[in-house]
Amino acid sequence: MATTTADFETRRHDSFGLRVQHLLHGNPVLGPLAVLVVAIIAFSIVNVRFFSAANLSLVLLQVTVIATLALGQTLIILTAGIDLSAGAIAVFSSILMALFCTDAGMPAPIALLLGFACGTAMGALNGLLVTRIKLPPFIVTLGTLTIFFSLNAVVSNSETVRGADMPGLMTWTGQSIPIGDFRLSYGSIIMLLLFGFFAYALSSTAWGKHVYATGDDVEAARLAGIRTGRVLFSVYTTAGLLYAIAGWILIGRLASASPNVGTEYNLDSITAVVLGGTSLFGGRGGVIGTLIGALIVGVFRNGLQLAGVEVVWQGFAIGLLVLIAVSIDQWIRKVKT
Amino acid sequence: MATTTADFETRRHDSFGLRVQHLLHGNPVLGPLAVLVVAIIAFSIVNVRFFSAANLSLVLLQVTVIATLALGQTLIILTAGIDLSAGAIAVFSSILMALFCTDAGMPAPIALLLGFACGTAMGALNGLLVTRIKLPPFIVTLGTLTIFFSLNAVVSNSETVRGADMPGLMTWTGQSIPIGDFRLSYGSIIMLLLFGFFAYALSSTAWGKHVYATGDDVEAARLAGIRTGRVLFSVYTTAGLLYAIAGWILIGRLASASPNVGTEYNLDSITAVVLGGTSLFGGRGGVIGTLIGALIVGVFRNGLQLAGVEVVWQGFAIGLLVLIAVSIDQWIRKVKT
Amino acid sequence: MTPVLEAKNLTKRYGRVVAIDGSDLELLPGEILAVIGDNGAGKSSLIKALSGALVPDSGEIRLDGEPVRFRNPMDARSAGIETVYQTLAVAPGLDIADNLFLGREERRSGPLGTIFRMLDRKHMRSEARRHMTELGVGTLQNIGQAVESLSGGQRQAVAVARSAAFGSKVVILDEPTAALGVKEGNRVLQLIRDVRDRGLPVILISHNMPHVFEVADRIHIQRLGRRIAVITPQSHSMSDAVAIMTGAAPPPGE
Amino acid sequence: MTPVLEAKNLTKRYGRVVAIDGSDLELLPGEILAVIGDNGAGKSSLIKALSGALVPDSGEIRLDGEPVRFRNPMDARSAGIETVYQTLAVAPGLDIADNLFLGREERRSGPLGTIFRMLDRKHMRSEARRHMTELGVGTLQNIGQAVESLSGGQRQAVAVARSAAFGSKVVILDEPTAALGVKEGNRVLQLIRDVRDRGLPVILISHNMPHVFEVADRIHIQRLGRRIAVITPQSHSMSDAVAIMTGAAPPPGE
Amino acid sequence: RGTGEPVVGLITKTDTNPFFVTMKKGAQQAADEQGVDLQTFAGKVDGDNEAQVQAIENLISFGAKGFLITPNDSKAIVPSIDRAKQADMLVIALDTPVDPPDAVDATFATDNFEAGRLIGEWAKAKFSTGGTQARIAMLDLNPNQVSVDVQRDQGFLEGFGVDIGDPARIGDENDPRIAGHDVTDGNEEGGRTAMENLLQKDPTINLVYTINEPAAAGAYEALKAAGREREVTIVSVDGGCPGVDNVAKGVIGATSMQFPIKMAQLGVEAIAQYAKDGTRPQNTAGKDFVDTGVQLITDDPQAGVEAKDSAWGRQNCWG
Ligand SMILES: Nc1ncnc2c1ncn2[C@@H]1O[C@H](COP(=O)(O)OP(=O)(O)OP(=O)(O)O)[C@@H](O)[C@H]1O
Ligand SMILES: Nc1ncnc2c1ncn2[C@@H]1O[C@H](COP(=O)(O)OP(=O)(O)OP(=O)(O)O)[C@@H](O)[C@H]1O
Ligand SMILES: [Mg+2]
Ligand SMILES: [Mg+2]
Repeated sequence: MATTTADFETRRHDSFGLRVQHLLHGNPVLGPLAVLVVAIIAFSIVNVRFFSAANLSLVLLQVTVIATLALGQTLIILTAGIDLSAGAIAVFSSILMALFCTDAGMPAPIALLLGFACGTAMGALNGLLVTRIKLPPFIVTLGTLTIFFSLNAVVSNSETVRGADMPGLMTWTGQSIPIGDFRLSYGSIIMLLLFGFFAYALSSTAWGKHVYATGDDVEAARLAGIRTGRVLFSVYTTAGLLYAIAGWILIGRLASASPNVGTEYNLDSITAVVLGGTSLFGGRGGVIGTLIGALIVGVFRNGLQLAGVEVVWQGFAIGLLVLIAVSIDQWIRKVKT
Repeated sequence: MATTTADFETRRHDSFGLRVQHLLHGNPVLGPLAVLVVAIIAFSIVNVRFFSAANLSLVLLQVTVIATLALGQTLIILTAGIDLSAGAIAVFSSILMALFCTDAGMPAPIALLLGFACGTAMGALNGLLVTRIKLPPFIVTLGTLTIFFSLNAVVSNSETVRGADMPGLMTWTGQSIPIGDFRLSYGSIIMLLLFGFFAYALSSTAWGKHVYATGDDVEAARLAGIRTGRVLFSVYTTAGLLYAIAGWILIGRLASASPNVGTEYNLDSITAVVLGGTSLFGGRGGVIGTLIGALIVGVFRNGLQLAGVEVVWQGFAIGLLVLIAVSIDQWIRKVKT
Repeated sequence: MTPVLEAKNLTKRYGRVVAIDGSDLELLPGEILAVIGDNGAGKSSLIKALSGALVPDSGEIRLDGEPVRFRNPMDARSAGIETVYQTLAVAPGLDIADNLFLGREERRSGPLGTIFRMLDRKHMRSEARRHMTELGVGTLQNIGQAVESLSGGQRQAVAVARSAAFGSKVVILDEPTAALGVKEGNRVLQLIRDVRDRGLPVILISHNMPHVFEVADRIHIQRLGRRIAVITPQSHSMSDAVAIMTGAAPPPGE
Repeated sequence: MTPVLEAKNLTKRYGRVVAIDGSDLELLPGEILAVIGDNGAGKSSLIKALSGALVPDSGEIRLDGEPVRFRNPMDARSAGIETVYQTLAVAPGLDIADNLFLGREERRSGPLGTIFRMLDRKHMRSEARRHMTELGVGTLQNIGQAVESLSGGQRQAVAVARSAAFGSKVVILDEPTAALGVKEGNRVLQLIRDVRDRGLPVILISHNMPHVFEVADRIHIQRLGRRIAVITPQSHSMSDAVAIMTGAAPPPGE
Repeated sequence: RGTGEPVVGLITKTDTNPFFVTMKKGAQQAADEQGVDLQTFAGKVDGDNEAQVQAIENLISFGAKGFLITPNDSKAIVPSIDRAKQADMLVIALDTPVDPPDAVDATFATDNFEAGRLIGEWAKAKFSTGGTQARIAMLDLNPNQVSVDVQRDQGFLEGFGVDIGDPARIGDENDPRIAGHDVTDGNEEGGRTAMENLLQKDPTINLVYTINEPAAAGAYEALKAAGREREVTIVSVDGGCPGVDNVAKGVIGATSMQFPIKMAQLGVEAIAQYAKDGTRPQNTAGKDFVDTGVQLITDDPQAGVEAKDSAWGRQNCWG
């Protein structure tokens, strides 16, 4: 901290407990992180196989798509919005890029870029409706969700495009580098890089500050001279691109582009964001929390299956665990003030 | 208005346009209402069969369950919350009351009341988690949603209970009084009475004011001396009861209690609320708007089918129409200021 | 004379920030006690502790000599302590009458009120207009306007009118005249005197020294989170008070 | 002398409420123009129209004699008009430095700034502390505190510091000293004079007559949505001004 | 509208599954041939009973002659069907029977238990020739125990020679050869994730039953990623063209093909017939439904199990 004797003095007199408070105060991701660590420890005790490099790499692999979606979702939620069309954009983009390079016969890089462009355009459509016509994001994305899903069904004829029919670039995200028993897929690497990039952009660039200010109080931000419309538009557009990238990763993961996946993606991605400590009212939170939130869900899903919990009870357990996880986080926050 | 010459003077000088503005200003439901009327006229032109008493009564019948759910949802959204467990509570309550009077062999009135009590208790659980542990409503109801759905599957053994096996009281809501060609079901009557009751309670009782104040700014309401915790708890509990009543109406409608319905109920009920002009940020809106919102959705669904739109394109059209409906509403609001 | 309201050695920290640092306060029956101090001196925090809006980390509060614990503003309110917060604490979407009567709405007489619990909106509205006019706010064109669309001063008047109308034991006002015009400000000072004359003691936080010296019986000076002096308008001049408050002069008695 | 900023016959209605009713305003180069008026007289609405925060229903605004149309605050800001709103317009979750530099953040020098667009947080923080100290707000314990956790006066100081630091043509202040302490208030008056001495004209809305008469070159009196008089501290006394403002005396020249 | 042609409804579970898309195509073709007006409806998601109830209400109000339905909830749809029958409509269940089965005039369906049993028998024969002990992963549809899911699952286990306990329940077996159950939602992603998790639980799995071919494709990816795709046999049900291709490629060991086009055509024809002269269709002898047939497709035929190869499958597949 740039300053000062006052800071230093109060600090010197602090008890250990207070120092922990300050630590937590400065690092809101520690709450979710604590939950994640506890979950990992608990599942490792229940089933030793859980805490193996192979299984952990599996968990990372399983959350990659959701985490990428949740990254875009985080940006939108930070502006006090919500995106119900995240899953639809991802799936539709994946179908489009697959069809571009198969039916339309385009070279893979072009098909990929065109797919990204389509996702971006879908995000931009959301952004336009939110900023120009000033519709609430919930209803905008509810509308575009059904629109994109229908178009998706029409365009794809509800048929899966096989990865084997696509150029290797399309399914490249599914390949992985072994690091000992840990297998890190290119998709996961892309996802982690994106998280790093946006963690930086949000905390250390003017754009990031504007996103937070807009989400915090859009009227105040406007009066302070921020072009809130542009900020919102940039956020929805960026999110669209991120969803399209998630679509690409999805092709790698499934070795195919399927129009019928992704019905749960919206709720799952929002869950990851909220578990990561980002407020649905905007302006508070960040992407690192989201990554942890996505991992928490992945760990629960995988851990419960390994623990041999019956399928009907898994839903019950996940519901319960989500509640407990957020309660713990809440409890940690309480200590702070 | 209680006052005054000043009011009167400005009014006298108003042009016709300004008077329309004032009318709209005082009646925020006129926006959604206009959309509903336009939709009805449009569909009547496309297909004459649409504007028949028989078909309109069908539309009312088809929205009854969603509207009842959306009523509870409105209360919660007015407090700046959201309830993802609405559908799950309704379905689980319907299963419970069905099992009470079949497998458990209880007399129908007792089974019914016990079912209501269970729904109320589920709502109260949400309320407790929101007010005591201070978890965000989104995450609370996301957690209880999965919990209730799992319990539902476990308790019902995923089996449908036939209406024919239940006492008549359980399916009574499905019967209807013919008024000419118009067939008004008891379920719809209950729903309309509930709407009337809550419209009154929200606008003309202290409880209603406290709900609005809490949703508007919970901290300010607390400082103003409102026991916001109690208000929130009462809202979640009441919503639980309303969902259970919706569950009863559902039994009448389907002539059975099925554990597998209702996955779309949450989004549908929230859509109705938002189309009705209630703000997801709390404190603004009301239940009459919600009723209109639910009718808008019902009219679109039914009208599109009658217009012969193909299933794949119906989703597209509904998405588009939702966007247009809210845009029109937004446009009307804009005129106001 | 036992103080009506008394705080002893209150402390409140926010993380590393100390808002109240062992502060005392005494409010005697029937007096107007002004609380003055620099920005950030902890005045608002202190009165929030007295009104239940924040729970102090340590220290004691006594009402009529009895120790009390307020867990929330409702507790303090039912004990008769009515507060106008600096942030005003109004519900922006509700109208003036609704805000004025928030938490103690009036019902219709007869079965409409007792059974149907119907609010007496008409009466509340006319009362609201009366209160606002009493405060000199004559620019109000529409009594049914949402509070969020009021001007800054009009909004403040709503909050002040509420506390003056309903306090039964103690009235606390945190900078009630900050956004008010000259006329409206003077009306509020008059109102404060009226409340005192009704026998209720008043705590008034203000940065406006002429106002403070016009109405206060005693002046509590807050500095860096604690009370450093209590003076009276008779014993000290305005510039003495400002000097003590800003640390330019030592507090009396030290 | 062409006015720097000029408004002619501005009108703004909200439904049935008339906020500005054909009001004029002239701001001459290098002057401090005070705007006074009762609560709800339309002062804030008037300056919001000048700063792009609201679009008037009719009327004309001229900057340096040229008609301008501000569709949003950013337009006015890029034209060099810097405004402190009565509602302060701060982002509650961001810290002081972030708020101070909101919309014109400073980047690191070198490739970190140009390529990675990294903010120079350290410099912005130290600047922020300097500005706050300049305004006499010495009670600030943690410069990294979110603005929502600041005291009322501290928050106001943040907003004032921002406009003073960045105005390039006109500075508009809507009740900038309302929540400030005596010392802090005087510092802001000094700041206003400094800004004027830098050659920038200032519009100051205030209910504090001593402040107004201390710094204003001319005083614009707003009443019921329109300008009813322009006086100077030399031509009229405080009580004259208050009388005109409240309607107790006729405006001069009528 | 209003061509005067008799209205025939088709109500599918969803409108996104290729199976139902194919069914719709078949029905449309038959409708054109028969000169009837086909109105199509679908649930929003699998299990969406209410949308189907609404569809029936709409058809009643249209004055339709009859409809074909793949019920999302076999029991809960019955009261609505009763109402339709009171309105003199011919109601035919397609693919999925209703409960009780005689609530409809006829059912045109794959015998799903038989479909499961065929792949079970094939797997049993394959494992007994190979002489390896089977470790079975069961990739089912969803936790709701819907009839198709239950019948295929239980049919497979019966065919494989497992004591299935209650044939109406998935997961009540305690045969040690079963390594675990998980749900897939019948798509690639669910199939992959479920397979990954089951493999972690029991890395020795060597036989995978899947509810349908997309789930099988997902499961294969998981096996491939774990490097075990050669040692593990996947069986499935459906007979969609991508699935048959996967049989040819060795991704799927064997699949039971069903015939949605035939179902839809037979159904539309039956209603057209009924509209003409009021005749009602008859069930297959000995069954309470009209069996539209099921055919095992494999390129690795086993003695005693009748099968066709993938070349035949390619010619007869759907989608
Ligand atoms: N929630 C909070 N979190 C952190 N610090 C806080 C919080 N609330 C108050 N503070 C700090 O406590 C100190 C005292 O604040 P308080 O609002 O009591 O001051 P005040 O005397 O009322 O000032 P003013 O005259 O400006 O209203 C200030 O430094 C403020 O920044
Ligand atoms: N959004 C709005 N909707 C309706 N009325 C409004 C709105 N904004 C302002 N008004 C009304 O316009 C009038 C002028 O308000 P304005 O804020 O300009 O007053 P002001 O002179 O700044 O008062 P103060 O000194 O109290 O700040 C007031 O009567 C106010 O109620
Ligand atoms: Mg204060
Ligand atoms: Mg103002």
